[in-house]
Amino acid sequence: MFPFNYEWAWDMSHIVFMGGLWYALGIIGAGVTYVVAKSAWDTMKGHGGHEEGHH
Amino acid sequence: MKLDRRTFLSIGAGAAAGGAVGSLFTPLPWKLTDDLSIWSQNWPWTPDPARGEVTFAPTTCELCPGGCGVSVRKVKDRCVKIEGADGNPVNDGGICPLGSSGLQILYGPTRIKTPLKRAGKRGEGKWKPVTWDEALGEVAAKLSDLRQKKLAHTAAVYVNGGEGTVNNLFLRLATVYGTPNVFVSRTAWDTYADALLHMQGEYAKPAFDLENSDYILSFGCGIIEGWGSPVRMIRVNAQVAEAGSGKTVVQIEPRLSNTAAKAGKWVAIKPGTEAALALGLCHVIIREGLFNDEFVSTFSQNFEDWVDEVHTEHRGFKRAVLEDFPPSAVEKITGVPRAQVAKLAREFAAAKAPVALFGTGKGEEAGTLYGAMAVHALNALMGRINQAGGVFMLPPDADFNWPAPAMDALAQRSLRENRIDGAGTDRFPLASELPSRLGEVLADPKKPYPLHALLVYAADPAFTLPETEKVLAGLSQIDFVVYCGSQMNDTAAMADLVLPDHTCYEKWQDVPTPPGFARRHIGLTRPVVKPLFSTMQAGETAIRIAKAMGGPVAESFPWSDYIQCLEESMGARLADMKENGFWEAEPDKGPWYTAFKTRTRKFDFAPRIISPAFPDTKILLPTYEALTPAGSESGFPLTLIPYENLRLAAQNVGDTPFLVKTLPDSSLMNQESVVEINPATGKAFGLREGGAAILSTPAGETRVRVHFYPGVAKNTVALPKGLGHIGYDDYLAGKGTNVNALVGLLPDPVTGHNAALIARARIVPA
Amino acid sequence: MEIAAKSAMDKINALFDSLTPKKLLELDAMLQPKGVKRAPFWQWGLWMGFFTLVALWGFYAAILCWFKGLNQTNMNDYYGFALWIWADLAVIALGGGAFFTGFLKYVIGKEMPLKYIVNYAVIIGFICYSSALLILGMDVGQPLRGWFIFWHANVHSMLTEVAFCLSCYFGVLCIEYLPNVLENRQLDKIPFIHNLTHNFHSAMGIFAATGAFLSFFHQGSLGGVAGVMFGRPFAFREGVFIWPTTFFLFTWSAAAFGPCFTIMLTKLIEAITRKKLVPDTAVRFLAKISGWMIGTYIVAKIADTLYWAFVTAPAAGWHLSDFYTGNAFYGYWILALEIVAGGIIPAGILISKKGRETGWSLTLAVILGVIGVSVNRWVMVLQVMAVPIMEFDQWALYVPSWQEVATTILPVAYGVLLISASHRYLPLFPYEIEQANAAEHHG
Amino acid sequence: MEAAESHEKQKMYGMVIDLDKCTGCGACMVACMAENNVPFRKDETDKFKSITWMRVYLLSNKKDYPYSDICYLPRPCMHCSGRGGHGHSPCVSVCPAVATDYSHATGIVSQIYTRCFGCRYCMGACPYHARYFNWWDPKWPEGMKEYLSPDVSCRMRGVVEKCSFCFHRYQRAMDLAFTEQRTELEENEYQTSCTQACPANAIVFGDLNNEEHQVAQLVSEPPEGKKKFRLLEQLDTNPKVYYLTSKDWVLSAANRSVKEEAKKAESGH
Repeated sequence: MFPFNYEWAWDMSHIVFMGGLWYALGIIGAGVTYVVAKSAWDTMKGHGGHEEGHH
Repeated sequence: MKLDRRTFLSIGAGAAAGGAVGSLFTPLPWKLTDDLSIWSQNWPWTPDPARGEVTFAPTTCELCPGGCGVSVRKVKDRCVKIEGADGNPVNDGGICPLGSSGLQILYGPTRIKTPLKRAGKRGEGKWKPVTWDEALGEVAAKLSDLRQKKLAHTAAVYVNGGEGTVNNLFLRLATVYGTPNVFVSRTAWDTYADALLHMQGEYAKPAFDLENSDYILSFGCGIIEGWGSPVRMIRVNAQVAEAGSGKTVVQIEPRLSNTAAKAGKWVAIKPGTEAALALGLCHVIIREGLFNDEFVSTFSQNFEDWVDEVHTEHRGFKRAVLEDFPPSAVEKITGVPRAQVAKLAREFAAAKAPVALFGTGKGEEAGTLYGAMAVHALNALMGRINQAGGVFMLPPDADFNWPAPAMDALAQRSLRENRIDGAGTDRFPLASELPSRLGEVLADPKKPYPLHALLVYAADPAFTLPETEKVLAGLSQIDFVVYCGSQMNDTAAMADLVLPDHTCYEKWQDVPTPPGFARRHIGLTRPVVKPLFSTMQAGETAIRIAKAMGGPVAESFPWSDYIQCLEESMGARLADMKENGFWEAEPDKGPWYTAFKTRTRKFDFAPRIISPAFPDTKILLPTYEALTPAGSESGFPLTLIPYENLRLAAQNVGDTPFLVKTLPDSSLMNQESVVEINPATGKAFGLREGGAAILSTPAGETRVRVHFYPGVAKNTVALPKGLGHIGYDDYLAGKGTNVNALVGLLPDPVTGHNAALIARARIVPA
Repeated sequence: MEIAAKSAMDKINALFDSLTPKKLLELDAMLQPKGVKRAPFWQWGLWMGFFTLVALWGFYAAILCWFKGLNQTNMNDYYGFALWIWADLAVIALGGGAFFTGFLKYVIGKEMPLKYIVNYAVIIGFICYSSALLILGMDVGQPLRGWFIFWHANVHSMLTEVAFCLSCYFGVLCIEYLPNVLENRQLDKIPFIHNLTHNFHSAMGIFAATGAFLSFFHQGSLGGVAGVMFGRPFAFREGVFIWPTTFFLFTWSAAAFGPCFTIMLTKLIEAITRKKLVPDTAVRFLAKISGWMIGTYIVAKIADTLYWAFVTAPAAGWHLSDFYTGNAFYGYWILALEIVAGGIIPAGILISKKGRETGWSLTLAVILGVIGVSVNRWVMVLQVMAVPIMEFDQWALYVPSWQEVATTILPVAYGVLLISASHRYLPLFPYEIEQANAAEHHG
Repeated sequence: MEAAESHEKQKMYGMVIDLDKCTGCGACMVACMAENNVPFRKDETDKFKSITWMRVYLLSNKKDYPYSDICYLPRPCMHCSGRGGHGHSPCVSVCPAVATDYSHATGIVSQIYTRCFGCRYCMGACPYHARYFNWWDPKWPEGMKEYLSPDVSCRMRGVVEKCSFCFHRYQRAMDLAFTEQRTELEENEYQTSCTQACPANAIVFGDLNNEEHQVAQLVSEPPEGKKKFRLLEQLDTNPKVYYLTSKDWVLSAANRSVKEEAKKAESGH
């Protein structure tokens, strides 16, 4: 899973497969971080509150 | 800020969630995960065998009579593996499944670890450990007591064989003690030895030079199923499979056994009719003049008709077989097509070095004397005696030049008592002992006298004798049953007192020549490990019992201990035995004019017995006498035969856990024996593959599973032999059915020994 | 800080002091979405109680398997894969409605009318995938080392691909489900959570796209698991690059039949709650898509089966009859059940406008579809194990132990519980809320 | 796993089993169990759950008495090298955690018990049923643990195990060779437990790449009158266990592809 695992080899299969994996994880991770951060920011800006319904 | 419940709740929830997520950024959960997996890789309840220096120690396997040399691999002082000893003339590095699982006996729960005294009901399995002094003292006291009461003859001794020092120490004990009731497990080899005694005037064991034979004609012998020395026989059989070897095996057997399957030719025959076929072959060979003329005309007698001193005409062997056993008649008896009878005879006669073998299955049943004589006559006709690839004579391994036993009056008198089994009496004049009748005799209310004591060494009569129920009932009638051996087998389980022996990995002992082996070969067991438990070399036990009894009995055992006895008995041979693990000697290969010890120094085709037992002279002219098992054809339409193979140990040692594991589900299913039945017959009786059924014979009834096997004839059921133990441990006890419990005694009309394990049977779906 | 903590303590005490049945009912009402009708608490409680018991039974069986080992099952050396793996493949295929709906809504951009059903599709997916992971956790002989599949990954193994994509996509499902949870009336009042929900919604496209990408792969690799077993002529399929045809067939069938399951459960919950929760437009739209997907899938499936039966298998010396005769259970009927009853017929119904707009035929179609894909997964797991390969080998049949059955029912109970709770406390069905609010405005 | 390094003078251990010689005695099975600390249970009659690295199968010519015939076929792990001999055996290629691997140095398929987490995918993939799962914790009766060999670690519940061609014997032999500054092994230095035990010498073991070795010779030219075959060759598993038989019915009873050809031949006539 990591280059320091002994199974790891710098071959096509690893690069493609693990590449895809880390890419997906990256997107999800980044996405979540962004959402949480932005929400925190919005809250501090006093957005949100008790209004009903969504935008 | 105002902290109302809602906000509080949300903060709480937030904190919880945050904490959960946050902890992922600490090493804690990760370390825990790792530790857990490491724990799962080192579960304390999964053994981790200790390392240590690896050494190999030689000994001789004693788990069957095969006498294989083995090499035990040790780690420090633990035995971890048993392998065949390279270069040993018997098995040269090979080993059988029983032999290689020997450590499960050495270390296993079936070992008897200390002298035991019965604490519960007989056979209940409740024991009280006692010291050796107590145990030996009790045996000596009980036996001396009987002797004082002039009841020495009511104490019997049962051993597994007549050869080797330890067996003979027990036999000697019986003699000087003064009981005629000695029993020696009876095998086909003994019957063949009787045939040799009558036909060649010398009680000798047959030695078959199979390695150099090119045509092996086996009358039902389980050549690769444990007949003789298993590994040696498998090697002989493998020669046949060697590309371009001119060698062949012809198997005459009712069932497609492994041997039959591997043989060059399988001759399917009706159970128990082998003798007829042998004589049929003789017929063809004589009629077509294919026999060895030199041997027959010069070195044999009673081949032609003859006249005795009172001018009575007697049929010679020639006329007898020509008249009584034409292929047509043989076909009727055996079911072997006449053409095939003739063909077989011609092949046998045409072969360079043919030899005919006797003894069905593993040879554990005595068989008939005429059967053995017929087969030997076949060998004789072709002059196969003392010829390369033929049959030789070996004296029994009992030449120890021990001092003559000191016999006091008591012993001499009681020795003259009739044996309880009637052997040697007018009823069974040709038998020296009839162990197979033990069950019947003990169960007989009109028996001449009851047995008060029974001393068993290594044998397992409770399991191996026919009519198991009677045997067990009989054993429980005996006041004092002593078992001497290393494993808690069925007889041990029925005993009052158990005197544990070392295993062959813990003791010094001689191992007699393997049955049928081509040369005299005495093996040596050696302590590979120090005795693990409070056990005693059985020979030592015998000596100590004798000494404890004092008087003439003790005097007949002059040795300080067994080791001294062994050394003196083996004499010069011991050096070889210690160096190579065995001592060997070629059999007497002398020419025909020196070969025979009969009065006329000739081979006798129709020996006559001169004995008070026979008012008019008895002539043993080999013939076929039909064996008729009990039961009506209508009530019991099927024939039950046992089948044997190397995965089924059926003698005094039972299957180890490994061996039981190798049993296919066509032999054992859960706790039930599986019977083989021809598919057509099976369907006719409403059975289905794998289904449960009730198998009954006049002797008993048992629940079995069904396996459709086209290798058995129609209207025949085959039951694995070696299951149905009451002794041993949970890995063997109670699994399957003991064939002996289902077959009645089927005596040889001539000798009275059990001729075969055949019974009439009935089977219905359960 | 101390003050906060102290008052927190007081509040906790206060809460527990005041937690009377009456307060409990208040709390229950407070948590429900505004304006909607919900079953009385006791009724709902009974319902939940029953399924909790079922779940506990399953959990007990799971404990047995974990502590006593897999000897608790009727699996054996011939059936290394059995009921559990089938259940895994089945629920994941059925849960495929989630990714496919998400894919359509966020990636293809079919905002209308799918927004009415996407929440439900997501929660079903969430249940299916969490169940799958739970079952996998029981199925492996050494659960404590399960993570080796990630740490010591063998990238050539289809199972590795499954594990990675499965767990990643489960993460995505959590993200997709989370906003719906946070939309709970009370939680939504917390500003941060409100914003979080909002932002999640706006970013959902990215997640859905990633999820779809992952799903294509793990659905496929689940098919690959069977397809690459070149030692098993019944399962083995040729393919393109490293992927056997089963790879694509599995993805396709999940996308095709997943919506069937979503629709089926929608109909079910509507029947139970006796309410219209999803507008027909949404259901019919999904049904139509599903119909065409099944139609195209089944053509491909038939083509694949024919090629396998007449080219691939014979090349290895097998005849079709070797796979479907000579045993007590597996016959040609199973082929018919999967392809005709479970494929052609539902496809036909769903493609025809009349078929999907008639209540009973729609229901029939989605049920048949669900059966069809389940049978396919069964065949690709259990029949693979049953077929003898060595000439002298035998057919191996298997009946699951009660422990296996119980642990397989566990996810169903758990699903019912989660859906019931979500439906009670979350705005799971926007349509229902809209209706309710509309009614309010009228009143 | 990749066959990066060249195959020059790499060993490829394999077996040749002469079915004409095999008597079905079971010595190989027991010798294997004894050598490899294989556990056993009180009831081993459910053969679907009975661990036997070496299993002896029974073949039948399916004819009725007295024309019926049987033949035994011992089946160890075939140590497949897969299509093109690249080491992609059915099991190795599917193991998700690299708990089983193909050694290009010896051609032996290994199994790492502490790595295996028991997913059993390899068992599904192996057409020979050579792989066994530890459904129970291994247990030995009182005292019997004494005979367990330290050369082979005992397997815990929940992992897969199989025949290793007694790899520990290879390691011991190599260690010895190393101390004697040798890099090559004599043919007899490394033999499996079953080979050593077989009373019929029906099993021959050695390096298929070394024409000095008997296995290589038997494979390149089978003894007169005997045909050689491997199980399920047509599946491209590329097994390293060869069988010899002189009986045609055994060929077709053991081998489908042969059977197919036979069918074609028949229909041809």
